[in-house]
Amino acid sequence: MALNKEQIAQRIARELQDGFYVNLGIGIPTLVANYIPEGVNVVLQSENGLLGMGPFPYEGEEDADMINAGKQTITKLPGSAIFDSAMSFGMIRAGKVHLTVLGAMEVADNGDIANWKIPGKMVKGMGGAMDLVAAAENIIVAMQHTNPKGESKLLPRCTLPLTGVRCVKKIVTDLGVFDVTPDGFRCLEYAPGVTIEEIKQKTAGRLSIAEDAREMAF
Amino acid sequence: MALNKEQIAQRIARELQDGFYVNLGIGIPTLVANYIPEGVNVVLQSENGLLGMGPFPYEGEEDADMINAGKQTITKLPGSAIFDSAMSFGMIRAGKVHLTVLGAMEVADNGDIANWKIPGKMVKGMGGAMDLVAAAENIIVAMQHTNPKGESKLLPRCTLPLTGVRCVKKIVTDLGVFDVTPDGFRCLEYAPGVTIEEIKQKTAGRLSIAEDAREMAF
Amino acid sequence: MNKVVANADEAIKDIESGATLMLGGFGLCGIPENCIAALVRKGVNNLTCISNNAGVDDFGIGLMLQQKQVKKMISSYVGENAEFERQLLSGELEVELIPQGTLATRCMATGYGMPAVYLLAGVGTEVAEGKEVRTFKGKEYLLEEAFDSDFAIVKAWKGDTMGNLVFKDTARNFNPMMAMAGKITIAEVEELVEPGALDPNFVHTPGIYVHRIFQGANYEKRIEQRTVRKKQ
Amino acid sequence: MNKVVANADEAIKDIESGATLMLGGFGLCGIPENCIAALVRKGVNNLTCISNNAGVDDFGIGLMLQQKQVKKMISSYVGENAEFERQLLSGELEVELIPQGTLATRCMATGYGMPAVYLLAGVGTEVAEGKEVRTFKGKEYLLEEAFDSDFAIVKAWKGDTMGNLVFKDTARNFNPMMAMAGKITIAEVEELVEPGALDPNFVHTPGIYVHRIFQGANYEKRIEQRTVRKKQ
Repeated sequence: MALNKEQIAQRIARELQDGFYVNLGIGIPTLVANYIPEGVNVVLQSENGLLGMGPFPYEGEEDADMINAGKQTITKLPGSAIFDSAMSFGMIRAGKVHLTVLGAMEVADNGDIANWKIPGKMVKGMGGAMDLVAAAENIIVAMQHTNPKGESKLLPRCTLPLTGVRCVKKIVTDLGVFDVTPDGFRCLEYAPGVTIEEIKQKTAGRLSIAEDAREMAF
Repeated sequence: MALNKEQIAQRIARELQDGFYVNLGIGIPTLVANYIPEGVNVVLQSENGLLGMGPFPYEGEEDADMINAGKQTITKLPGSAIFDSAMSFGMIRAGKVHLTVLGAMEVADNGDIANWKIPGKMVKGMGGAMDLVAAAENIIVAMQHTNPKGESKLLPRCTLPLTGVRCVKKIVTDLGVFDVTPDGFRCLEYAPGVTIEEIKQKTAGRLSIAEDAREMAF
Repeated sequence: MNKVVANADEAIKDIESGATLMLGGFGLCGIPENCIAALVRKGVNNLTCISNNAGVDDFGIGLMLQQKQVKKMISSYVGENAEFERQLLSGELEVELIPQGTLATRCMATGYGMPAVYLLAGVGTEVAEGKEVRTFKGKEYLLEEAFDSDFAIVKAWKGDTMGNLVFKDTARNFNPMMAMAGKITIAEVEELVEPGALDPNFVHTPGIYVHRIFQGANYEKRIEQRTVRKKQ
Repeated sequence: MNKVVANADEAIKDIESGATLMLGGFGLCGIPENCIAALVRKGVNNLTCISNNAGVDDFGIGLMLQQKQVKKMISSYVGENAEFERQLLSGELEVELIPQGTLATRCMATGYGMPAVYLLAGVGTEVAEGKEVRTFKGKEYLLEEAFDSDFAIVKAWKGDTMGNLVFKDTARNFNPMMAMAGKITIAEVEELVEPGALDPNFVHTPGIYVHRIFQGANYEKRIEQRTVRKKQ
């Protein structure tokens, strides 16, 4: 059975290493914070100017001056630091953030990503996504393997305007875990009950299956 | 009689306007702070990271963490702000400092200045002088009109390595006050008892005398 | 050196139609509410606004959009605003979208006297169109120019009469860089204090960057996404 | 995430001969006294040191110069140091002089992920030799590259175990930019505190930039120019 959103987040959380500074995008990536493994200390960066993002505030304690990049009310943790947007993206560009997790509309088998614009539709803007994908050392995309029409989102080449080029390192979809390699997508793990055949069928880009590819366990 | 150092500083202080942010170099420029006219409020910037530099501390109250760009112990004033060296030179480059006063070894009649290096002698470095002269909107040079050998320091062209090009706007020497104009030095005022003849004789660069040139009064 | 003005109307009185404004804030967090209200009252139009977002329909820059005061928005993200969308699709409003970090850094560059900087964001995308691409140590960068603006309008938590500013929490966001970047910088603060009341070591924006300051009134500080958890 | 090390010797234990170091401080103000002493004890040499000044004969980087540990100084001002002068004139020591603001900004550029910036200082002087000159809006600028360094060694007033730093007065100077610029950044602090003891709004250097931190001992904090006035 394909993974649900929580499971995608849970699987991505296993990529976190102790001491990582991590930027989590809006949507599924935000859920990753709920599954940080025991004994792994990570610091969450929010690109509107916060290191050490804590959970949502208790009812009645929310503060309009304390929000995350998704404009949600959040809290600080002991050891947090506040800074301006220039320094925030400065540390991202300088490679100080170890991992960025974000969603995508399309990923190409060379690591290109498209997630900000659909021609003909109202364009809301790229926000910080272009800065993040251009700069992060390590980018994991969290997304559904296919769009609502059932078409693959893992493509030989993005059809939508790009957010960044050759930057995605890993993709976790409802069907499996994929590295982006010089030879295209490489399936490392598949969701419980999902067949390699189904993955092949739903992946439009170049795809190889790792020799030791295994079923995910939760 | 030629001006002494205190008088040079006193004359420069008359150029200060209310609300000016001012950077005073080491030597005679530092003395300018002692002659700020009544009713004129200026804020002194020290390029090592301070706005609102106050006087020397009282004996026993000096603090190694509180120095000016000349490495002298100083104090803060109410309304001071501390910042790092990058922001300090940032505000200088962005033209936020209204006036810079500094010394010079030579000034050319096109506004070039040399004040950091004598070939063959130990070179200590330019410190912040190159940044200041390159960026300040308004630069006044405080210096002796001639060197110890009696040679003019107001030249047709600097002989020493330059600190900055076409940047000096005004010069106050022991002999007078000079604007730097497209036609060279222009004498606006002369020191009490100093003759125009003496000024002409001791100025090697192009020199004109303002029609309303007058004797300085103290 | 008197930087204090009575209120927002006085602070913005010489902002004319056609001006380029920077407005601090991220979403509705840390926006100059009082000055926006005064700009709506003054009725200036044809404005170019540099601001990370464009407010919501009935708050923030959205209030200026309703009055059709904005000719062009320069932003990184402009969602959450139906009137904005209508004006954009009808061609009444021009929009330039810029990556958020590039927007922040182009403001900072102005305040630091740097005419242009090389930045990573947007290489290989449509953002790169018409821009110089240059390789340093094997990586490609875009040349991005510093922003010019006539006025920067920022919101701080506290400020003193000499213009020194202190921001609170994530309401800091774009405010410090924009404060540095205005030809004229106007700061509205929740609390205006005398010189000496702010610790010089913890001033975020030194007063040299601020030309006018006033204590704002009636801050609404609206929350866009109220997310909370229950006490257990 | 344990950034705390026991002392300066542990903090610098993997600094090898030939390394490029950034050292914070302006004159003798805000210099990492403990780490300099440890570098002298360790006896590494052939170092390239990026630091605004080079200390005095018997303090600061001067102590490393006495032991002939420094191959090259990159500074804006290197006076007040007879041993320095001797080594320079004899050709034992290489010196690269850089305008102070350019030095600060080239460190900042590294920390902000900008490979190069255009700066005013030195146009038309020997500093411009070999550098790209480019005109923006009628003004000439030099292209200045960001600094690479293996280690940045800074001194702060307070720091917490997560690496957040706070500086005091003009001892801040070059320390924040260098802290941002090190591949490995080592911070020595006068007081090491637990997370939560520093107000997040008033952290100068966020911990993400700092890799190792320890509480220094026996700070001498020498004054170069003791200038005072008498109480009246």
